[in-house]
Formats: sequence, structure tokens, C-alpha cells
Amino acid sequence: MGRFVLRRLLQSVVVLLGVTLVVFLLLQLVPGDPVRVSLGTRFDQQTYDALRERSGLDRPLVVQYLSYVGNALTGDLGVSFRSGQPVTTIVLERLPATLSLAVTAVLLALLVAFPLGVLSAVRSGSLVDHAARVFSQFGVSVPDFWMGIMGILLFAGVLGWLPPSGYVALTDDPVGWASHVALPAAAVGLVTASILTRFIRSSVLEVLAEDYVRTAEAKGLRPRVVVVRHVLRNALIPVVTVVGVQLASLVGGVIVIEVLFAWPGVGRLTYDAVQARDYPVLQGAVLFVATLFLLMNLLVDVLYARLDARITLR
Amino acid sequence: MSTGTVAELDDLTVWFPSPGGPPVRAVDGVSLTVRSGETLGLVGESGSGKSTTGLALLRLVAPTGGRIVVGGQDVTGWSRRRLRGLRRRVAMVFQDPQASLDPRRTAGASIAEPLVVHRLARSAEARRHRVAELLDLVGLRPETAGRHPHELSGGQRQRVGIARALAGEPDLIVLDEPIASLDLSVQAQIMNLLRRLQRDLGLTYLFIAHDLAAVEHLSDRIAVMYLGRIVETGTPAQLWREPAHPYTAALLSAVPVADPRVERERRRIILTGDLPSPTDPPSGCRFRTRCPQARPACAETDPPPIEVGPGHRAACLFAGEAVRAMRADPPAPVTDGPR
Amino acid sequence: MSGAAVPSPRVAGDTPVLEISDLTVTLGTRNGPARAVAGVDWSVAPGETLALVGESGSGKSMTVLAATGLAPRSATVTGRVRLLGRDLTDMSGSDRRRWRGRHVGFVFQDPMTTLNPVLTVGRQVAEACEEHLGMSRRQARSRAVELLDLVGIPAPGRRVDAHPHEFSGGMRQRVVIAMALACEPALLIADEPTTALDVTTQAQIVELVADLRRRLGTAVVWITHDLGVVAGIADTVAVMYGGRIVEQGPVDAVFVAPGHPYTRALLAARPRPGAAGEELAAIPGAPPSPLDLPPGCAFWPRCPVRGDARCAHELPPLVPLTPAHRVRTFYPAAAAGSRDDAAGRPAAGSRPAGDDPAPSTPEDR
Amino acid sequence: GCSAGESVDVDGGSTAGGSTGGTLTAAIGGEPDQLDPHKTSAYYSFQVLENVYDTLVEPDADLKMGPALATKWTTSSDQLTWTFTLREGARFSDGSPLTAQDVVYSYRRIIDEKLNAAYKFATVKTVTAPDPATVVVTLTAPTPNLLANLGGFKGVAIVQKANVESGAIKTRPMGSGPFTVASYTSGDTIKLTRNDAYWGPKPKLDGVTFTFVKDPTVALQNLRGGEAQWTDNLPPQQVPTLKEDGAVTVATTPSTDYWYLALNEARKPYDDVNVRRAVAFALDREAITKAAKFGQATANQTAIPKGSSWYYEYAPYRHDPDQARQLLGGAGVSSRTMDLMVTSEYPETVTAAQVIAAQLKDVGITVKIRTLDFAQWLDEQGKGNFDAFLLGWLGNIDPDEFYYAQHRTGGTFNFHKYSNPTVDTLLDQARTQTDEAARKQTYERAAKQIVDDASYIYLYNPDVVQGWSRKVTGYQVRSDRAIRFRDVALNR
Amino acid sequence: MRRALTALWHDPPAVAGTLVLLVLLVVGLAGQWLAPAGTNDVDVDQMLRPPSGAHPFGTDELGRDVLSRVLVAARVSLQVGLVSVGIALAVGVTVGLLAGWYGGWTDNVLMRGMDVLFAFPVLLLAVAIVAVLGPGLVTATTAIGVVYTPIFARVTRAGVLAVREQVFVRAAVSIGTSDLRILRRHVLPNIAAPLIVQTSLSLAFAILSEAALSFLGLGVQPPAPAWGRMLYDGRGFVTDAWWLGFFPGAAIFLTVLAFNLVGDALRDVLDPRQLTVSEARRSTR
Ligand SMILES: Nc1ncnc2c1ncn2[C@@H]1O[C@H](COP(=O)(O)OP(=O)(O)OP(=O)(O)O)[C@@H](O)[C@H]1O
Ligand SMILES: Nc1ncnc2c1ncn2[C@@H]1O[C@H](COP(=O)(O)OP(=O)(O)OP(=O)(O)O)[C@@H](O)[C@H]1O
Ligand SMILES: [Mg+2]
Ligand SMILES: [Mg+2]
Repeated sequence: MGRFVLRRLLQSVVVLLGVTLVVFLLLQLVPGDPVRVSLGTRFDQQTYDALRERSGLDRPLVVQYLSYVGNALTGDLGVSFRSGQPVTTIVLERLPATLSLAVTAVLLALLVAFPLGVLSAVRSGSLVDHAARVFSQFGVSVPDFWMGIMGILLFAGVLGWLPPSGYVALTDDPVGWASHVALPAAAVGLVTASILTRFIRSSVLEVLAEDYVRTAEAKGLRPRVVVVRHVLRNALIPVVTVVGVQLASLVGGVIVIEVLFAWPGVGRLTYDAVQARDYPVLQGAVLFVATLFLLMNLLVDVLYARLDARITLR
Repeated sequence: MSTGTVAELDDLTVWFPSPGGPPVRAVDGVSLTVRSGETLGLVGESGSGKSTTGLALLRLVAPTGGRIVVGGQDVTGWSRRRLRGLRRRVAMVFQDPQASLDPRRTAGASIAEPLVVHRLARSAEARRHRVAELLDLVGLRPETAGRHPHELSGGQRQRVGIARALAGEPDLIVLDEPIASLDLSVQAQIMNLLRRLQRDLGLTYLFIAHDLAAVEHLSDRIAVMYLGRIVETGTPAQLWREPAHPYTAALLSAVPVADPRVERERRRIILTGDLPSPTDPPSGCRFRTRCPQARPACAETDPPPIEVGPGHRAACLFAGEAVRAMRADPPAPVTDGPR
Repeated sequence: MSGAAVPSPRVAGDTPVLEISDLTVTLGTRNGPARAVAGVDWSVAPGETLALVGESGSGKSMTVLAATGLAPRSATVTGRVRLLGRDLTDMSGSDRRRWRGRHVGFVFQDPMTTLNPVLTVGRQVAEACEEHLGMSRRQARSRAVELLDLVGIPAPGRRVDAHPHEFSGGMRQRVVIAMALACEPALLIADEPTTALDVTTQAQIVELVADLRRRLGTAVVWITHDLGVVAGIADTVAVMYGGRIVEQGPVDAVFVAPGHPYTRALLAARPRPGAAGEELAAIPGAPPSPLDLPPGCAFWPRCPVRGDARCAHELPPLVPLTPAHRVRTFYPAAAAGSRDDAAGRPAAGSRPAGDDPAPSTPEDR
Repeated sequence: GCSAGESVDVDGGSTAGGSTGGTLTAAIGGEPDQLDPHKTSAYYSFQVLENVYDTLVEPDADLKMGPALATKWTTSSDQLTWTFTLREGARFSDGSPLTAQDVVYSYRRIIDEKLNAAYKFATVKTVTAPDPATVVVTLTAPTPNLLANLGGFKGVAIVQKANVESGAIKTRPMGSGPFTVASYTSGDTIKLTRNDAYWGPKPKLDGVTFTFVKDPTVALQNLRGGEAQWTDNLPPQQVPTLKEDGAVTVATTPSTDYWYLALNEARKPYDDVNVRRAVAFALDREAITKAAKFGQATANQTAIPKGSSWYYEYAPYRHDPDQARQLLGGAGVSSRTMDLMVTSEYPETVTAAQVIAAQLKDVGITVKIRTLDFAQWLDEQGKGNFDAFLLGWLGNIDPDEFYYAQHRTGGTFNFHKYSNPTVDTLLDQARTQTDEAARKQTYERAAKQIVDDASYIYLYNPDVVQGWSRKVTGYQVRSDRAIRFRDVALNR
Repeated sequence: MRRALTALWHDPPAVAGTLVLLVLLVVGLAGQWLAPAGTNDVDVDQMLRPPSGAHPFGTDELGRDVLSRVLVAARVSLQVGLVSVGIALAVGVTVGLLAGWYGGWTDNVLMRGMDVLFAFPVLLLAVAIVAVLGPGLVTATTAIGVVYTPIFARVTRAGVLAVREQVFVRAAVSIGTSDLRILRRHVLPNIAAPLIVQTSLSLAFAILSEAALSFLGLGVQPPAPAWGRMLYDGRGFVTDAWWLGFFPGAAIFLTVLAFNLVGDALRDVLDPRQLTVSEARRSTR
């Protein structure tokens, strides 16, 4: 187990190095000059040269990359090209918002998907089942930004129950946080919920066909006990993986919703950084997101092994 | 090439690495000779290494030590590419005919695969013809070629598996429990088929099985495996009449007989406990932890195979004697083996 | 056994523990209805061991599953089933569940899959006690330890908290047996409990069940296709073919004087020791599919006797040879021979039953 | 006049100086990149900084330069020395006095470090502070638009040395303006609080919070729902209805911005003036305006809008496809494709491009629209990789700034490689012309030539469209898009 | 195969899905000719007209006929979906097959490479690729393809790991079959089911990704119509011109639904054992 985690962490470092390299190379390929963007339309060659030199972009690529990796290893991700702020600070500042959104979205999704998926499997062929299947089809067929806009128009516009956008820190004002996170989380969560519903349904169905479920029935256990004790636990083990992967991918992947909801998350940060060709921020944000992603996956695997005694990690 | 020997295993060991622990010693020093035209039976408990031994003959598992000689050629170090030739000469039939046929390919396609792979039939027409021949050989109708495995009965599937093994015209066929998952009535069909094919085509078999009755029925010689080792070899008659290793005796006594009168009378040698872990086999004699006749010496010395009769060898320090003691011993003698 | 357990009510006298009459099970499948079991009746007396024998797909498992209300949802079940004198067919679903859970223990074929991998064996062994005997979790646990001890698991106090994957196949099957015996049921149904095991382990399990039966007086229904096992344990044998009982009777009668050509062929198909090299008396062809059973005798297409065209169109009745020994045949007189003169040797005029590669084998139907 | 701006109700409405002014939330369309006025170039930054910093002079509602930190100024007769007198009592928001040294420091910083606005000081020879209240600027050539250069936007704001050197200026800039930055949460909000040391009339608001809402629909919802009290990010298609329904105040005013199409004269056939004119004739500006701005703009054929003191009425092109075809035929161009580069940064260019494409198709030109993000767009523009591009020029005050760089041969923004010696001479001349009337005339001649040559094909001047809650009073929409909250009050 | 088709025919949702896909195919191929008006007939005097006889789906903010644009966009959207998933499928499956089959270093190197792609925020990757290759249909397609590649690689690898242990694969090896042949003839067909499910899901997401890319201004270039882009452009008009978003939205919804329905049915049907989970399962009562 310890060795497993160690090996995975080492692997993750390799992957992260790959990530930095890919980002770096991509950035070299990406057309668009950070210095020009930063100067905007009013452009002057002298000003341009001066800024380029100030930001170290005139150094050879290899030097730039190596110094970046070197610094990154000591925890220094450089300073934003745009704002001059340390990248670590910027990203850390964005992390709570991103995590709020991702975690809430997944929780909301689970809240819907879990009962729906289980019921739909246990009562396969019933009305619930059909409803669940329609729901899960619906969820993956509607873009999240569209759901977001509809949500804003309905809950913020017509009903006026929720604020249309913005973010309040959980630590500042829990109620404000909740009301702000509700809409974007629901918009993101819908897709996740449909994926999870499908997955939970098929997982439960699969377990229902297992011999040990028949054994449990043969013992004369009440159906509820059979489902809760024998079916769910086994069915949910693989679900853990999917939830983990979903969560991990949400941490970096909700750019559109973050932009729409003016949500100060890492997704929007990366988007803005791309737009502004703010290389240090972009690299830093991607590195952070990738790290979180890998850690989350590792956590999922460990959790998986904890839940299923048969699995020994190696 | 020593005439009459099709394949030879010399002190073969196959260890599977098990991460974070000692390796699984699936086969641990096995020497066997398969003679041309004979059926060599290989019996033993689940996990004793029978399949691994069979797979090693086709180099389907990488040997850890020892030598594998097929048709006089040492194939132990052959490359992947070269091995494909070996696999034409040695074929395999698997236990579960359902699992050993690709569910998505027709019976005909499965049988034709060796023909394609080894370029034995160039044209599609030639292939079809040969497949029909093979089907006929194993007692199936030509139209079976177009069916998928799930449309066939267990016995038919196993016939397809055998036809596939025959397609490459091998010298040796490793039969890994070919009848174990079949119905009783069908088992007899397949055994008859195997026997007839051997007779007509001059085949050599390595017949791996649990079912001692079947082994006795088909084999010319039998090797008994226990925990990665051969503990006894001999003809069926030798083993049935006079098992020299306590394990063989226990195994024979455990086989039920389809006769209530006999069964009621009979006393079995019931072995206690389970097969020890192959990652950590007992010292000395591997059977000693379950042997009713284990003595202190057994823990010390790893018994070498000793000749107890012509062509009859047993790896027991007290070969013969232990069995006699066991049968005489309380709890109650075993009046007879399965007759 | 523990005083905490309340044994099943012992039924008086000859009242069977389980009595099945005219049980028919039809399964809805994608390819149409499949009649898995047709008109089966038998009963098990207290302490008796009934062996259900037959080839794969002959309906053995479906018979007991349907009788106890465990058939798949797609199954339509008709007929009457009485457990300890109470009619299960009239009961509500949940009453039946309680009654069955309390009085019947099940052991299924594959110990690898019958145990829930994520629960400790102790929990699985004991949960029926909680459900049916109202034990607390603590009580149930100590009961589990007792039961594990009973089935010969060493160090049960420690092993009770282990997970199934930590046990070998044979040990797992012992756990399953402990589980089945948890409520001291009146009936133990063992569905091929040793098929997946080694002969040496099989011998252990057979011995264990025989021993427990003697000690607890439990009636046993043992499903198997191994005639050797049957010979060792059964009092009564019922041979199934194509969803029907073709022969039923005391074990000695059936083995010594099998009445049905199928039973005879089955007994003859086994390799006989010392007869190595001989052609085996194989039954040609394969068992019928429950999707299209022939109108008459299901064995007719493979029958070495093939006495009468009537067999092909008309279902032979189950007729008693002796009061306890019944055979499904039109010719009770011919059936009442002894095994030795019938032993797999085909009747005159029919084809040899051995392996016949000729395309004329009915196998490829 | 001494008082700045146009605040009509300075003394009306709420009680000045009270602490009950409330906080106004302004939803702007994007996030400032940083708050150092000398280093940022983003309009979003200036929206914030407008309320934080002061310049020496500043434009009034008519964009005439008036006093700000400097209360008066004199010019030497040779026009080469300007002397500014600083306002007494001007202080940074930390209470420290703002002196001539700060002005010198700020200007030297821009010049020496070659910061973004350095070009505005191209003719500046020295900046000195003979005494704490006097700043002297000497020039290498007469610079009639010096005031515009020194006060046209907050990119030339007076900053505090200590604030710069500590690096705090990036997120906590210290200015002398009506508000000061209290907090900056990246991606979320910038909070300003009233600067009690402000030299002008005390702002009524306790503070201003800027939030960054990119999507106009969402911004509007914020305004409607009371989450924000002010926004300039309204969906243009909804402006007419919004104006009517009156739930929020929506005000528009013509801006000094202009949007244009530029054809690459370094490439054939756009080097041919007739081809460019043909394109100009092919366009229906009214339709473009309607589609791109839903009526919130005025079609124009020159850069400068009606109402500006620099306005010059000239409109030689009418929508005339026949004429266009004829010109094209004359130039030997029958059918060709045009690579038109637009940027998603300004969605109206994408919309306008589609209309233009449809119109040019009529005269046999197939337009391939290339939408790029701004960084890439600028790159391509710099490399000259385009047949044509669409862009706007915002916040214009003095013509030199937008004519010289864009139409002078070799001008820094002359990416379309326009070159006409006549125009060059005119623009050179106007730069140093101190007589205002003569200067205007020079620019008119230049403008005519530019339009005739179709150097740029000007399309329209958009309106500045801003909306605010009915509780907001005292706010004025400005044509240069400077947003000033110093005179605003919030009723409750 | 014939049997599979027959079975499909008996599954009503699958039939519905197939019909929708057929219609889409026709529209995709012939949208140009089916459209009642040109897709770029800008007419600002006709802008934002609600659905009517002349314009059954109304007109957009440039006065273009929405019906025509929806019809013509089918090709673009389908192309984005099919080609991008095709790329992901081809590359991902190849990588997954090699990694799963050879294991060891091959596996490690390939899968770590996939991890690098996977650990990237999805849209960022797309943004970067679009930025490198320049926006447009081809690059948007490539970008989406690259984004989905690691998923296919993972699904395939998992499938290979399972199938590799199957006896019939060992049987194929025992015959002397080459690796390539085993992978092509035995492994690939047997991991078809999860791949089909993944494909139909990815098709759905790819079509939606086109919308997301449009949101970021990186998708199909105007004036070419694409559903995602139209939906995105229509978002500002929800309250005053619902038809702008509704029709392309409905088209996306139907397409995605059809892909999913057919995908699900195909998975069931292509399994020659035919035993679906729902049939094999027991009831709990
Ligand atoms: N690929 C493998 N990796 C690790 N261990 C293996 C592998 N294959 C077999 N083993 C182990 O090697 C031992 C011998 O296995 P083998 O399959 O040869 O036994 P067997 O005698 O054929 O048993 P059975 O009768 O169950 O088929 C067992 O303990 C098994 O778990
Ligand atoms: N869930 C099911 N759905 C459809 N058919 C089924 C189902 N379960 C069993 N059957 C069919 O019912 C028939 C009887 O099955 P059953 O399991 O009772 O046979 P069996 O005698 O127990 O065989 P085995 O020895 O293989 O266990 C078989 O033909 C089988 O294919
Ligand atoms: Mg084996
Ligand atoms: Mg069964």
C-alpha cells in the first residue's frame, strides 16, 4: 500500500513533468505574442522591446524551460506576466471557488443520481426506470451553458430566488455562498448526474445478477436489507471511481460555466491566461489542476482498495 | 532426437512473480518425457501446476528454469517469432470449450485460423475444404462451420476446439481438462473421439485432468502432480493397484464410485487442510503437511523420485510403505480403491 | 448446537419437509418461452437425503428455486409446494420469504461467487439469525463463531472477521454451509455444492454434510450430476431430463435396476476402472433445449432403445415399478430389468450408441 | 472653471460627506489585468483606475482639457515650455501630499522605462519640478495636443513612488482620486472605498465594487436583480426594450470611438485605390450598423462623430453595388476571395464581418472570415497576414493620436501599409500646429484624403451604452467611456 | 450481423434512434439542397422574425432563415462529431491496444502520455490546439479528437486487459497467431461493447463541445452555421427570440439522443450471447 502510493506519486511527478513540457511546447507553438497583447492596440516598438526584455521572453527557450522547472521544483511558479503577482498566490486564491463549484456539483449530482440510479435498477422496467433513463439522456444532450442561462433567467430573473452570478466565500458567508453556488453547480451537476445515473443503474443491475445476491435472498432477508447491505456496497465501489474522475475533471474543466457565472475559479483563470498569453499563470494553473487531478485519482484508487477488501494495491 | 520422444521437460520451473511477495512457484522442478504415440495423463489438485506445465510445452508461459525440448529441439530460448512454428507442432485443447472459442467468430473461422496463420491453405476455397474435412473428422456436420459458439452445445464446442487443434497437424496435443466442463453423456463422446483420433492419426497426447477415472481410461502413463512437483509416475494399472505415494492413494480413495453398495462400505482417506500456498511450499516433502503418514524425516529431506517398479516412480521417502501403513491404519482400512 | 438457535419445528411422522407437486416453470426469454421444468413432483421426508441428478439444463436448479420462490422474475411458476406442511403457493411474498428463510438453507455451486466479497464471513453467516431469530448483532456474531466451528473451520474466533477472498475454495464452501445451517433449518438444499471443488475437497464436504445431517437430522436435497456422489449420500434419487423426472426411487433400486434408458445410459457412460481402452458407451447427441422440447419423450432423439414411435409424440407416464420406484415409460415391464443386463448395451436393432462420427448423428439438430 | 466635470447635482440629493452613501456595485465586462496605470492597457483596468487616479489635466464632458491636479498652466511663446501649477492640498489617499516631484517621477517612469504611454511623451525633452507646486515640461517641438497627451486617459496618471517601489501598485495602487482600492480578489471583485483625502468634492458613495461579468445577459440579470447598480455590458439587442420598460435607466451617448475596415495595401489588388473604393461602395453601412449594434451606433464615413469639435462632414460613398462592380471591373478584378480577420475579443467585428461578407458577395468578392483571439489577431496584424481586418479605435480625443499612427507612412499602427505623401505632409504639419483653427483645417484635408483613398473604410461610431439602477443619481455617460463615480449617489 | 440487425429492428427506441440518424444523414448530405433559403442571405430588414410560413423556424439577428441554417449545419455538426470521435477512436484504440497487450514499458510510456493529456483541463487543451492550428472546423475537430483520445485509450486498455486473460485469446496464441492478428481479429471485436458505449457518449459530448468551443470563440467560423455556435449565439436572445436557440438546441438534443439510443441498442445486440443484464438478473422480493 505504502509502496503503491509512493510509486504512484513518482509516476505522477513524471506525468506532471510531461504536462509542463507539453504546456511549454504548446505555448511556443501558440501564435500570439504576450508582449503585444499586453500592450494592446497602442503599440510602439521601443515599448515592446523593453517589455519583452523585462519579462525574460528574450532568453533561449531551453533556458526558459529549465529555469521554469527548476523554480517549480522549489515551489516557485514565477509571477504573472500580466499582473506581476506570484502565480502560486493567484492560483491558490482561485482554488476555493473552483473546489466549491466542483464539490457542490458532484454532491448535487450524487443527490440526484444515487436514488434515481438505484431505484431505476431495482425497479427496472418501471416508471421510475423510464424516467431515470429519459433524465440521463436529457442531461448529456443539453450543453451546460444553456442550462446555466436558463437557470439564471428562471431562478434569478423570473423568480428572483438566487443571484445570477458571482461568488461569495464559504468562510465569509455560508448562506451567501450556498445561494451563489447553487445555480452554477446545478448547471454543471446536471451532466454529471446523468452520467452517474447511468453508471449507478448499470452497476446495480450487474450486482443484482450476482450469485451472492441470490444467496442473500435465499436467506430470506428483507428486500431492503438485500439491496442496502448486499447490493449497494458492491455496486457503489466502481461508482467511487467514476465520481472521483468526474470530480477531478471538474476541477479544471468548467471554464464555460465559470465564465458565464463570473465565477472566480481556476478554469476562468486559465482561460483568461490563454487569452492574454500569460504563460506563467497558464503553466501554473495547468500544473495545479493536473496535480489535483492526479492526486484525486490516486485517492480514488486507494479508496477503492479500502472499500473492496479483495483488491491489494501494487 | 531420441526416437520415440516427442517432448521432454527437464527440471522445469515456472515461477510467476507476485508483486510485493515471494514468487508463485507454479511448477517447481518437473521432468517429464512424452513418448511418441502415447497418452501421458497428468493429474493433481487444482493449483498443483498442471496447466502451467502444459502451457510451458507451447512456451505460452516463460520458463524460469530448466529445459523444454520439443521434437529434439531445445525451444527454451526461442524468440517470439520462432515460437509460432513451435505452436504448429504442439497444439492445445482447453478445459472450457465455451471460453476457448472467440464468441464473435464462427466455428469455421476458429478452425481455419491455424490454416491462415501457418499458411496451410492458401485459397479461401482450400480453407473451406480443409475445414469441412476437419469437421468431419471430429464428427460435426459441414454446416457447423457457419455457427457461432453460443449456437453450439458443449460437446460440439469441444469438438470444434479439437478440430482447431488438429488443423495444424501437430505432433503433440496438450489436452487441458478437455472434458471437465462437459455433461457426463457428452464426456464419453469426447473421450471416444480423442481415442479414435489418436488411433487414426497417430497423435500424442498430454492429457491433463482432475477426473481420475477418465485419466485411467485414456492414459498409457500417468504423472501425479502436487504443488508444482511430480510425486508419482506409472501406468494406470500400477497406480491403481499399488499407489506408492500417499498423495496418490488419498486421491484415488476420494473418487466416489457410482454404486451405493460399494460407497456405503468404503472408507476414505480424508485429507485434512488445503493445498499449501505455492508461494511458500513446505520444506522437505511438500505433501508432509497433509500426509497422514508424515514423519520427522519428511520435513528435512526433499524426496527424489525413486523407482518402485518398472517405469513406476514415486517421490516419497517411504514410498509404498507409507501407503500400506495408511491403508492398514485406523481410522479403518480403505477396503479398496475405486475398485 | 447453541441454545440460542431455535430449531425448525420437527414435523410429525411422515409429513414431508418439502413436498412439490406438478411444478412447472416457464421462462420468458428473448427467443420465446422456455419450459425449464414440467410437472415435477417429489417430496423429502425429515432426515432424508434426496438427490436430484441430471445433465446441465435439465431443470434441477430451477425446480428448487421455483419451489422456494427464488425463480427469476421472468419465470411463470405453477403447481403446489408445501414446506413443513404449509402451502407456499398461497402465501404472500413476504410470508414466503420469511418461512423459507427460516426453514430452508441453501448451498450453491460456486463458493467463489455465492459469498459477498465485501462483507466479513461472520456477518454473512449470522445475518439470517438476526433476521429470523431476532438475535442482536453480538449474539449473531457468537453464533457465527459456533457455526464456523461446527463446519470445521480452524480458529473460528479469528476467521469470523475475515473476508471471503481470504479463504480457499473448500473453506469457502464450508462457510456457505455454515450460513445455510444458521437457523437450524429443517431442509438443506445443496445445488451442486462440490462441482467446483477438487475430489479431495469434495470428499471432505460430502463427509461434512453427511455428518451434519446425522447430527442435526436435517433433510437434504442434493443436486448433482455426479452419480458417484449420489451413490454415497442419497437415500432417494430423482433423475431429471428435459425438465421432467424420468426416474425416481430409492438409491439402491435406481442404481442396481435402472428403469429408464437414460438412467441406464448415464450409468454406462462412465469409464469403468480396469476397462481402459474400451470404447465408452456414450449417449449420442446433446440434451434438448428448453425452447423446443419434443412433444413426446424428451430423450427419444438420443434413446438407444427407441422402442416405439409413440415415444416421439406422446409423453410417457411416470409409472411405479415398485411402490417407491417410478419410471417414465410406456413399458414398465421392460424397464424392470436389472442394471447388469441393461448396462448401456443398446437394445437389438438400434444403432451402436458409441461415438459415431457419421453425419447421421442426431447431435447437430 | 476650477471645478472638474459636469456634476450638476453636487449639492443636491444626499448629504455630502456622510458615511451613509452606500456602496455601488458596477458589473464590468472583464477583469483588469493589473492596476498599475502605467503598465496596463486594458479598458477594464481604466474603468477602475478612472476613479482612483488623477492626471494633471482631464477632459470634461465635451472632451476639452480642463484642470485636474494642475489648476493652471502657461505655455512659452515658442510653445516649447509648459509650466503647470499644482493644486494645493492634493494628497494621495494615504494622506501624503502630492507634489511636483511625484509628477516628475511618474512621467520619468513612463519615459525611462518605456512604459505603454511613452509614445505620448515623444516630444518631451525634460520634466522638472522647480518647486513642489510647479512642474515644467520642455519640448523638442511644439505639441498642441500635449494636454490631451497628459490627461486624455489614466495611463499617464500621477503615481506614488513608494507605492511603485513596494510593488503594491499592481493590486493596491495609491492614487489621489476620489476612491482608493480597498481589496482586490482575483477573478471576483475589486472594492474601492472613498478617499477621504480627496481634493475635490467629497464623493457621496462609501465605495464602489467592481465585479467582472463577461456575459451581457448575466450582467443585465445582475442589474435587474439589484446585485449590481451599474453596468456597461448590456446585450445590445435588448437596449431598445430596456430603454422603454424603464425598470433600469439606460443611457446612450455617441462615443468618439470608430469602427473601420482596413484593406492591406501591401497586397494586390488592394494596392489599387479603385479596388478599395469599390469595397467602400459595396458596403451598406446602415445595415452593418443595424446588425452589429442594433441601432446603438451611427453610420459614418470618417473617423470623427458628429458633435465632436473635430467633426468633418464628408460622405462620398453610398451603397452602390453597380458602382463597385464597375470599379472592380476597371481594376481588372472580377472575382476573388478576401481574407477578413476579426477577433472574438470584439464580437461586433464578427457580426459586422458576416454582413460585410454578404454585401461583398454581391460584387463578386468572397469573404473568408477568420476569427482569432486577440493575441493571435494582433500577431497576424503585426505580420501583415491579412487581406483585410475589422477593428475599432476607442476613447479618442485628439486627432493626432489616431491619424498619425494609422495613416502616416510607417506609422506604428499603419499595418495596412497605406502611404500617401500628401497625407504624410498634412499629418506632420498638424502635429505642431498651434493655431487651433488652422490645425482643424489641416486635419480636415487629411481626413478627406484618407476617405478618398479608402485607407480605412470607416463604418460607424458606436454609442456608449450604460445602464444603472433607478437608485443611482448623478451619473453621466461620457463619450470617451471614462466612468466616473465621484459624483454619484445611491438612494435607498 | 443479420441477426443483430433483426434484433435492432425489434427494439423501438433503437428504431427511433436509427430513423433520426438516417434523417440526419440525409440532411447532412443534402442540407444544401433541402434548405429553402441560402444560409447567408443576410437581410437586416428581416431580422429576428418569429417562425412563420415564410420562415418556419424564424430568422436570426442578421435576418437569415433559421431553418436553412439548421439544415445546413447538420453537416458541420455531424462532421465535427464523427470525425473528432473517429480520430479519438483510431488513436485511442491503437494506443490502448498496444498498452494493454504488451504491458510493461510500452504500457507505462503510452499510458503516462495519455495521462498527460488526460490531466490537462479538457477545454484548455482544446483552446491550446485551436490556438496552435488556428480556428475552424478542422482544428476544432482535431482538438475535440485529441481531448477524447485518452478516454478511448483507457477504455480500450481496460478491455484488453480483461480480454487478454480470456481463454480464447490464449487459444489463439497457442495456435501461433501473430499479435497483430490477435488484436485485430480477437481482441478488438470483443471490446466492442464498451467502445460503442463510449463512442456514442463521446459523439454526444463532441457535438456539445463544438458549442462550448463556440462559446470561447474557437469553433466553426462564421458565417458557416453550426448548431453549437447557433445555440451559443442564440443565448442572448432567449427572452426576445427563443427560436434562435430552440431549433439548433432541439437538433443537438435529438442527435445526441439518437446516438445514445442506437449506441445502447448496438451494445446489447452485438453481444452474440444476447443475454442482457436485465434478463439475467433476479428480482428482489
Ligand atoms: N499467470 C499467473 N500468474 C500468477 N500465478 C499463476 C498464474 N497462472 C497460474 N498461477 C498460479 O500457479 C499455480 C498453478 O496453476 P495451474 O493453473 O498450473 O494449476 P492447475 O493444476 O492447472 O489447476 P486447475 O486444476 O485449477 O486448473 C496456482 O497457484 C496458480 O494460482
Ligand atoms: N434466468 C434464466 N432465464 C432464462 N432461462 C433460464 C434462466 N435460468 C435458467 N434457465 C434455463 O432453464 C433451464 C433449466 O435450468 P437449470 O438451471 O434448472 O438447470 P440445471 O439442471 O440446474 O443445470 P446445471 O447442471 O447446469 O446447473 C435451462 O435450460 C436454462 O437454460
Ligand atoms: Mg488448470
Ligand atoms: Mg443448476
